Amino acid sequence: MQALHQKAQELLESGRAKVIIGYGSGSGEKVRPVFVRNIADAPKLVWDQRCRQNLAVYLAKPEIKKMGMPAIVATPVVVRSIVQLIAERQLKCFELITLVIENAVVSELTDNAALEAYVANHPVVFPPPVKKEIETLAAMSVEERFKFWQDELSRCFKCYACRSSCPLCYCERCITECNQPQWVDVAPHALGNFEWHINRAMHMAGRCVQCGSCNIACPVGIPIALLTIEATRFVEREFGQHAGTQCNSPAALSSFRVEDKETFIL
Amino acid sequence: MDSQFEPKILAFVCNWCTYAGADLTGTSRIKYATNVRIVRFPCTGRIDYNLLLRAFAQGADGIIVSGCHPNDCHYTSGNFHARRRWMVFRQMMEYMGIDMRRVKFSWVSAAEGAKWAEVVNSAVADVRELGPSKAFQAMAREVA
Amino acid sequence: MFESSVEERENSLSDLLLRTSGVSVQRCYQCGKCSAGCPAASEMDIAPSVVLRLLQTKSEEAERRVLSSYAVWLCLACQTCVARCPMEVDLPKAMDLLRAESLRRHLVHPNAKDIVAFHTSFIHTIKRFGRLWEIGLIAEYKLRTRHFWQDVVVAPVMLQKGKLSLIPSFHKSFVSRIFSRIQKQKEYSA
Amino acid sequence: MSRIGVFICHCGENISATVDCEKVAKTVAGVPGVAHSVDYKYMCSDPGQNLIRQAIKEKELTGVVVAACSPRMHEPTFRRTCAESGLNPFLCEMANLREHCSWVHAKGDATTKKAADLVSMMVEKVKRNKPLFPIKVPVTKTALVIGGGIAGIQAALDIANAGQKVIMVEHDPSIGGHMSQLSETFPTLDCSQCILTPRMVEIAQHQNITLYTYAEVESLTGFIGNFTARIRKKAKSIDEKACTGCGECATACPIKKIPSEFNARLGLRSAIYIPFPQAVPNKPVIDRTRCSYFKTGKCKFCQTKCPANAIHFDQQDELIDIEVGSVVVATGFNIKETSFFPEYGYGKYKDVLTGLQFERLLSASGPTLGEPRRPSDGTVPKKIVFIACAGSRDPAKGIEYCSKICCMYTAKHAMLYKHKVHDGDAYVFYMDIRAGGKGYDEFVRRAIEEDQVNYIRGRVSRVYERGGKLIVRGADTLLGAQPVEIEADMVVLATAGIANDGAEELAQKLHVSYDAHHFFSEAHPKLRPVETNTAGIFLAGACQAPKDIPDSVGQASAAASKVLGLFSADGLTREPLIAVVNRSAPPVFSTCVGCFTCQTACPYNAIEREEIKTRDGMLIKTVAKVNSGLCQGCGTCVAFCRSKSIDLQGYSNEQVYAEVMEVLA
Amino acid sequence: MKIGLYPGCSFEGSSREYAESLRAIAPALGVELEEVEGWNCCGASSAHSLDHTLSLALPAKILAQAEAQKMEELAVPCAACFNRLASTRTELAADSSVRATVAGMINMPYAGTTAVRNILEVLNRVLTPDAGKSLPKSFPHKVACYYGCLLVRPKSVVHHERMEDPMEMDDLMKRIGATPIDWAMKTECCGASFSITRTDIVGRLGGRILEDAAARGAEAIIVACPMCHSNLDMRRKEIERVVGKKFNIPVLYVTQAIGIALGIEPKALGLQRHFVAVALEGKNKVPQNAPARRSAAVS
Repeated sequence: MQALHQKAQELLESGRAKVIIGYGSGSGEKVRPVFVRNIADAPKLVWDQRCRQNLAVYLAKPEIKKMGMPAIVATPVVVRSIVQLIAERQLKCFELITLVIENAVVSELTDNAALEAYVANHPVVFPPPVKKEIETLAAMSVEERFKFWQDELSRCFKCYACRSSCPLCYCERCITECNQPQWVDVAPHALGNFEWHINRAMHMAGRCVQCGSCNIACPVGIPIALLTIEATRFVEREFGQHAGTQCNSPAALSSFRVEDKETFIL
Repeated sequence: MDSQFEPKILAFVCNWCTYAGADLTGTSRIKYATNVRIVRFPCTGRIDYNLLLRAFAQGADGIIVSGCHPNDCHYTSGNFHARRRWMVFRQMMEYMGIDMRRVKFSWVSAAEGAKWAEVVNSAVADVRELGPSKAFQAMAREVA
Repeated sequence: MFESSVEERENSLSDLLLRTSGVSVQRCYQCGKCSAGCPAASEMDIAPSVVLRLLQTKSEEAERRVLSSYAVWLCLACQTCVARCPMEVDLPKAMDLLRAESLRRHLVHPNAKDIVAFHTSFIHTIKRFGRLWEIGLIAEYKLRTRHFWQDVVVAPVMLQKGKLSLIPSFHKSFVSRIFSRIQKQKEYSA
Repeated sequence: MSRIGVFICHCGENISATVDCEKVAKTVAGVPGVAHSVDYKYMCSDPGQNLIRQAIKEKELTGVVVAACSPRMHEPTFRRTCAESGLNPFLCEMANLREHCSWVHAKGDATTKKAADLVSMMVEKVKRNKPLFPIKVPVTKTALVIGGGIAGIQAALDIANAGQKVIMVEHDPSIGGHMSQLSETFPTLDCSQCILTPRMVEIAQHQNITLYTYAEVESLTGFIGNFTARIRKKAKSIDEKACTGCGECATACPIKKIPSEFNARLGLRSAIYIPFPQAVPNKPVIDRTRCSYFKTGKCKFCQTKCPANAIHFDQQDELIDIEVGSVVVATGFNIKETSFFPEYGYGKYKDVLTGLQFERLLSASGPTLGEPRRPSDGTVPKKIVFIACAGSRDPAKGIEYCSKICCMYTAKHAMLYKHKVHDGDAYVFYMDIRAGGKGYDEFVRRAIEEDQVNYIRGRVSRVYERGGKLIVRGADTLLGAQPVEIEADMVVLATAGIANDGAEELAQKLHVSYDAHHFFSEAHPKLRPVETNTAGIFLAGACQAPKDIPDSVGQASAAASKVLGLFSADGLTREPLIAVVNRSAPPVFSTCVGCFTCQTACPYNAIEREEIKTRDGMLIKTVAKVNSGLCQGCGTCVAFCRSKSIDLQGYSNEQVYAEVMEVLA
Repeated sequence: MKIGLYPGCSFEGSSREYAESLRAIAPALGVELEEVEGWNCCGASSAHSLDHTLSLALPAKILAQAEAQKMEELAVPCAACFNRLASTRTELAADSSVRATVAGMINMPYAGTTAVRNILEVLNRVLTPDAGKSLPKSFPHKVACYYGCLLVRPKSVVHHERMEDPMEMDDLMKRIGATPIDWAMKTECCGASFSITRTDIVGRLGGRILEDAAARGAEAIIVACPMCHSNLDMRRKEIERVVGKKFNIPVLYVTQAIGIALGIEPKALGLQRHFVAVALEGKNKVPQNAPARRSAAVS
């Protein structure tokens, strides 16, 4: 923690960073994102195992961009998000300062190689409950899965918290806002919800960094992360491309191999 | 005559292979079921999965998606891209509980007039077997 | 020459070959490289490539000619043909099946009687002793063929050089059991 | 509110036999937006087309649907009809009532219903069609010819003589290709070099042709009419202007034991060398991999001997970018080395030769000055065996296809041998004689009948050496495949023709496709035999498949005429059915966020990056932009765009969406 | 190195010297041979000539037994046996249903875990170039290495890169100081199983082989197959009758030649059992330290 405060002060003093995106103590036991812009506030930064939220989501937000050069306190998922954003031309590694903290030492990941290396050393780990859900769904029959999702999605009222919590939902116009033609039914009924969530899954296929932010963000507790995770893990299985691991890998969906499986095609 | 279920089937095909193949079916006067309506695209690469969703939402009972055989694509690689997209789409649809037997993917070259007739007939037969798409009807019901 | 070759016959030898051993005689385009390299070709009444051609016609007459040929028995299984065949037609494999078929249909070429005798004596000795007992083999072979005077020179020398063991190395004949099982299965499938 | 005109064709009886056309016309008339709906016996006939012309004018139609045969048949026709009466041609669509309906279904309500559906689908589409205008693309009137063999030479001369500029790139030190290595040519037996060398010289002297030898194409970017080629001129270590080609250097060079490529390794050359006497340009190059100066830093004998001091060891490779409007690929072929044929002992026995080596032995400019002599002992072979299909039609060890030229050159070899060695015996082992072509079979017959060449039908199983003779073991399949053994002095293998090494790499550089054997693929095997699937790039000669000289020359001229056709206009116009990235008013500019998923998807590298800046040059955002010259309109990018910011003209999201909604409504 | 051994029937009779020589050199080369218990005949050419199933069952039994004895590799000195075992292994690997039937026939589990090695593969592994240097004697003779058919063919079973011109045996011979000749009959057939039934063919084919070897001045023919040996050695009279020429080239098993280089006395190698007398001997090497001294003198 000490080291982090020091680093933050340095960065702001030297003017290398204009804002530090990190965690601060929130209401009760919770931590919340904080944006430290003057040296005095540096001590507000906290760092402990409660710091899980994926702060990368703020990197794309215009209001943050306006603040100038950001430094970000990065957990592994944050780094994965950054790598994926770089791969999708939304960021360049020198457009931000990535701070990682390991046993009380703060270090910067200055280039793509460093970022990739860090990701390689911190593989994706699912919290046990998510793991369990993944398994239970895999075990279900198609009919059972239909029922499962119908029940779950029946609670969705299209607040789009999933979207705004996701570091990779950076489109300026979402497909849901595109009304000529109206691809996705706006109403939060079964069909509209189904269309929205399968679109989200398709859009995240091979891109989802599996941080689970959407799960946490969902006010009605739909395990929506399962969809984007499945889409991404399918891409890993079939095409061997892992989201958030390479800074210049082509989009998994819009590239191909001649030998891709096609057992289902007549 | 007892009215058997006549499925509505939509076919999304590419202009250079399957559409031409279907033309050949015609010029060879090979007969097939009337249930199918062909929508023409320049290339399978152009076919947006959202169109399949829309079709089901609108009450289609089955869908045929068809284009050039691998390496025959008029645009060299459109069908390869399409193939990947279909793979993920099928997976996700099934993951969300949709029976993908209603969607027939196929390669039909400009020379395979007979195959086109076959594809259509088998699609009609299979979908007739499956009956109307309950899943989408269930979801649509709520819309109304 | 073979009228019957016009109409496609069911279960022709070439079909049988394809089914049972995966050898496709239709692949052969008659370049003759097999006949050119075959060490026994000069002795054969029908050259290897011609055997394939005859089978390609799928006519009964042609197949009869093949099965009653000396050629199928003269194949040494030296594998030279298939090793050089541009179309990788496995002739030796085909020959095995043709020999078995020739026996089954009692079409064995008169000159081949000795060879058949040798093989049968050989198998027979194994059946009895589990291993090959050379003296036993030769004895039985002579009985079958009545070539009593063959190798009267060589055999003694072998004996004296210790190249022939007088007593077979007996042991529990599970081998004969293998034989009987195969026999059973044959009857069953027949 | 759109005013659509619908025109339903009976196609004689072809449609009306199973579809109730009047009923369809009536039904569709009820579709909102349809201002006019009629049926007629023959819409494609003049009166039929007039119906359309009149209606467009009188009913002020904003769109037309012709329900007739397949659009692949008559779309151009009816679009022209519309254009003639002032309606933008892209506001006309066709519903396929014949191939897709009347011909494939029995007469009945279902069929008529389907017909009506197909028409109303198109009505909904047309409502959303937008007027489109052909795209004009400028054309740079210079052709790039890759390869200086006979095909390249023919193409280059045809183009240059028609008054257009040509740039020829040849990767060897001299042009001439395989043809310059040949002795005489079938079926007329005229000497190869006698007919070739004048054309080689013409290339060098033609004012419309720029020749780069010892050079390679590094990359090709751009599109039809507007390519940019980067050429690497490999360092020859020679000042070509100063050099007089006197040859002193070669004489001075101490490294003389290098197998000569030109003589198919039967002769030798020095490290600094002119590949052959008639080479064009007739200037030497230094083979840096062999030159002792480049290997050890010592020597320089050639430099000291050079009267024109034209030798520069410090010369560097040179990269030049050239603008060209089209490309002719004429990189030729190669022969498959027979070392993979151990049973024929090539490489093991000196006197087992490839066909190309035998050509050199027969050639007056060859290592033996045209006298066939055994490489092993220099004696004249009295008995010589030619083995056809040594690699061709051999899936096991060689290639499965037929190399096409071997039957003829083998007959020629045997014939020429007999002409030179009257008391010699020539045997040819063959499987089939494929002598299709003008005067070809007659030629083979001549070899057999007049020159007494012994043709034996059968493949050779093995060649081995015994007491200085080559024992050839074959069989005569016309005599019940009885074994044949020949004691030969020399064996010549008719080696297979294969794609040039590096063909695959070049294909990728040029973005043209190639087949399983790495030969370049034509756009259509019958109807577009000289085009590639990349507009503006054409094929000539054996780089597309093994070919003899007449065929190569023929294809070269065809390619040249394609190029000239392209150059005949100042620019070319392309159908506007291409993708576009949306643009909107500031501050958005475009809904594109610049993820460039479309870029990886595009088969034509047509997606470019556009930086949107403020007046003072501040970068606002980077978005995708479609190069209208490159885009071929497949629409793959459209389906990948998450924010639906890119769309395909003619098959726009709105249009296809409307079709789907309508047909299921 | 410990490795399984399938001797094959002829080891007990016609090719006893092969057995003797192999067993004699094995310890010296550090090879421990474990015999397949209660092994049976592989069926040789007769089985597959008459009955396909039998031709699979017999070798399968042997392989299954080897598996039961936990053998990873099985050395098979007889080229014919090697080929039968290898073919069976390939065929059973390719088709699980056949595998099942055969397992039933032999009434024993078969997994196909034991690899089959011919004698040349084994020897090449232990008699490395270095090992060759340290041999007590050398075998300074011009030899014709004769591989015959079954060590190199067919591709599907043996997977030999140099099918037409194999070199393993030549390499071995070089290592023991011999000079292998380059000749044309390396892989031509010797008449194989026709030794008894069509001795005349054996005579003709054997003749071709001997003639070429003789013409190129070979002092011995080296073989790795009992059938080849008996055809070229035992049937020498017949060959000479057919060709109408006398040959006195002895035919040695590769193991015998190596034995000589190892300094093992002829009797132990069974040289006396040959029909064509073997007069070839090994030559003592210059003591190892000698070159060292010489080089010292130079410096």
